[in-house]
Amino acid sequence: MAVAIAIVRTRDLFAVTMLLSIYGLLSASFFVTLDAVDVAFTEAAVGAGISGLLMLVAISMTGRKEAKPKRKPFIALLVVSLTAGLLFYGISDTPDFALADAPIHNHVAPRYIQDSMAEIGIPNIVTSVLASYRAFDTFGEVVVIFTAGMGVIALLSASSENTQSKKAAENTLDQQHLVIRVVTKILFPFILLFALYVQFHGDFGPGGGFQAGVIFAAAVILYTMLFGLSKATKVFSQSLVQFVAAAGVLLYASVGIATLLLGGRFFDYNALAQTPVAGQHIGILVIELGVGCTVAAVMMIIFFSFHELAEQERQANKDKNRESL
Amino acid sequence: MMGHFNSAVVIILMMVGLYIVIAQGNLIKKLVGLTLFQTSVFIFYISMANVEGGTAPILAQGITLYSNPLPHALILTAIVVGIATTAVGLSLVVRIKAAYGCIEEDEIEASEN
Amino acid sequence: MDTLINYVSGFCLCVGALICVSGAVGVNRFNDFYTRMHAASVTDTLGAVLILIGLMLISEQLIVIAKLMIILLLGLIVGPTTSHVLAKSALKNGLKPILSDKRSDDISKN
Amino acid sequence: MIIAATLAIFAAMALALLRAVLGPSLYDRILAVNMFGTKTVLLIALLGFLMGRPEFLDIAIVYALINFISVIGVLRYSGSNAFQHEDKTQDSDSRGDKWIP
Repeated sequence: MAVAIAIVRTRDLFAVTMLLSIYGLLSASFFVTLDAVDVAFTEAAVGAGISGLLMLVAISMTGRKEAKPKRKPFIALLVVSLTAGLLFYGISDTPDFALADAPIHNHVAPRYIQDSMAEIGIPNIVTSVLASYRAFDTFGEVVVIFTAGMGVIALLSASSENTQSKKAAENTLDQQHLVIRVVTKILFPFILLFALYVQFHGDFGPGGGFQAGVIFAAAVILYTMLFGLSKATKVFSQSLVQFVAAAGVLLYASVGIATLLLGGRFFDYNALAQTPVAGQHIGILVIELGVGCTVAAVMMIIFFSFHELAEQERQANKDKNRESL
Repeated sequence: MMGHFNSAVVIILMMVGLYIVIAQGNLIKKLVGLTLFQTSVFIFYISMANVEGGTAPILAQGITLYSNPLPHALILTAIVVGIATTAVGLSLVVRIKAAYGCIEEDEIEASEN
Repeated sequence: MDTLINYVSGFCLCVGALICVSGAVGVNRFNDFYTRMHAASVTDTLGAVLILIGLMLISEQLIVIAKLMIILLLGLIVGPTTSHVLAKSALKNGLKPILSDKRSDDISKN
Repeated sequence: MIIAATLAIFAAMALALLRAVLGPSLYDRILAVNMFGTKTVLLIALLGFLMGRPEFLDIAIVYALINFISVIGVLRYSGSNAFQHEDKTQDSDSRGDKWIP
């Protein structure tokens, strides 16, 4: 909370980003104390790492200082305090914190907790809710993520016509920092391996496609930051990444189609194999793979677009400085 | 009142986020405010799912009381969707900077007239 | 034997926690970035190692010990590296350490 | 013992937060974030033991990795020209932010 208030006060955007990253770390530890390990996992990877990084790249392109506000924010304060008053009035009707018989715990949750082992056969209930009971919702989320990636491409790639100067321009950290280059080379395969572990261990512990995708993308982002975009795109070329993003969504959808063809309902994995539990296993494995592919690819798309633009900007500034000298 | 302290924290966070979005002119700051608001909603859902004496919803032997898995699944996807939409917002900001040369709301309005 | 292990792990945890707190105090009390950085990085690594060893001693499952080991190795590799890069880029970007008068003249001449 | 260590970590986190909010130069803030990250790793490990389910150390591993990546990212982009440009035109709040080409 103190962090949030500090964010309002600070006008230096860089400091704001740092505070935002601390805020991400804090909220993730908050989720751990509230028993939401899967959520904490995602927040750890997303809130603390990727979102702060993206903000920072954007700030490096748009400038750091914020102008002094000219208007007096009385109206905003009025609106905010009015809303806060109404909400505080509203919470007196909500059930107490951590009450075991609150209405939310009596709706569908008991069924998930009691029957999911028999019906789905995997210990992580969050994964079984995510991938099996509410597979259609998750499909929607994956499509949203895919669309967001496409949106970023549409918005940022229009200006990247002058690409020939880019390759010479790549000013990478690796000439300057030997230590970090060696450490990154050591760590890189382990991060990828850990991402795969998270992907396929998601049935038994915290983890799954979303988290694994973000961690995989984080590893590639680390590599890109240190060795430059041109080296990273040798392996993960723009078209390959875009293809993988689309393939993930299609893989997810094709599971649904397959269940339809095999005589079940959409995303009814029981039809996939002889016994329902085996069918559920196959279905969850495949759609988690689809989710992982899409999330990793979209995160990479977003980061590559931002990185490319930032590098161009940097080069343009450098040229300008040289001319003025 | 002690029973509602989680809601109180959520409301304060939410209002701080709302205040940033309304009162600050800088577009990136507005996105930060939006992220704060978003996180307050996440905390609200997760705190609703918590059960006194319960544990994380991963089945293990000898444990009978678990917290509610449904909000966890919802928020898990919402976080990743949130970062994707934030990225779209940031790229919009970058394009605005390219088109107008600044990212302050007032200056953009001034340059339009 | 069990009580001995418990005592040793408790000792490790306590010392580690103490080191962490002292490092945090140092970060706030020192007046120069490089001394602050010294306080933070050294105590971070040592405190983390001690706390993780303390936890390792009282855990029973092998997988838990293995995971703690991974965290320990990661901490040992990553912590000093980040400190090194941070200090190096700070120096490169012109943040001068506060030195005694004679030395700081030398530095500024270079 | 574990509870005592957890409380100590909380205190250390609060102090690191103070440094991040006050921190005169950019690098002080990065340092504070890095320190906060390592403290969070320890906190998660300790909380796992406190709640009696120490299987969840995966989260702590993710933290250690992501912390590293984000610090490197911050350093990578903070040396960029946009910062230097701004520092020239406006009075910077610290002497540490000037980028020397």
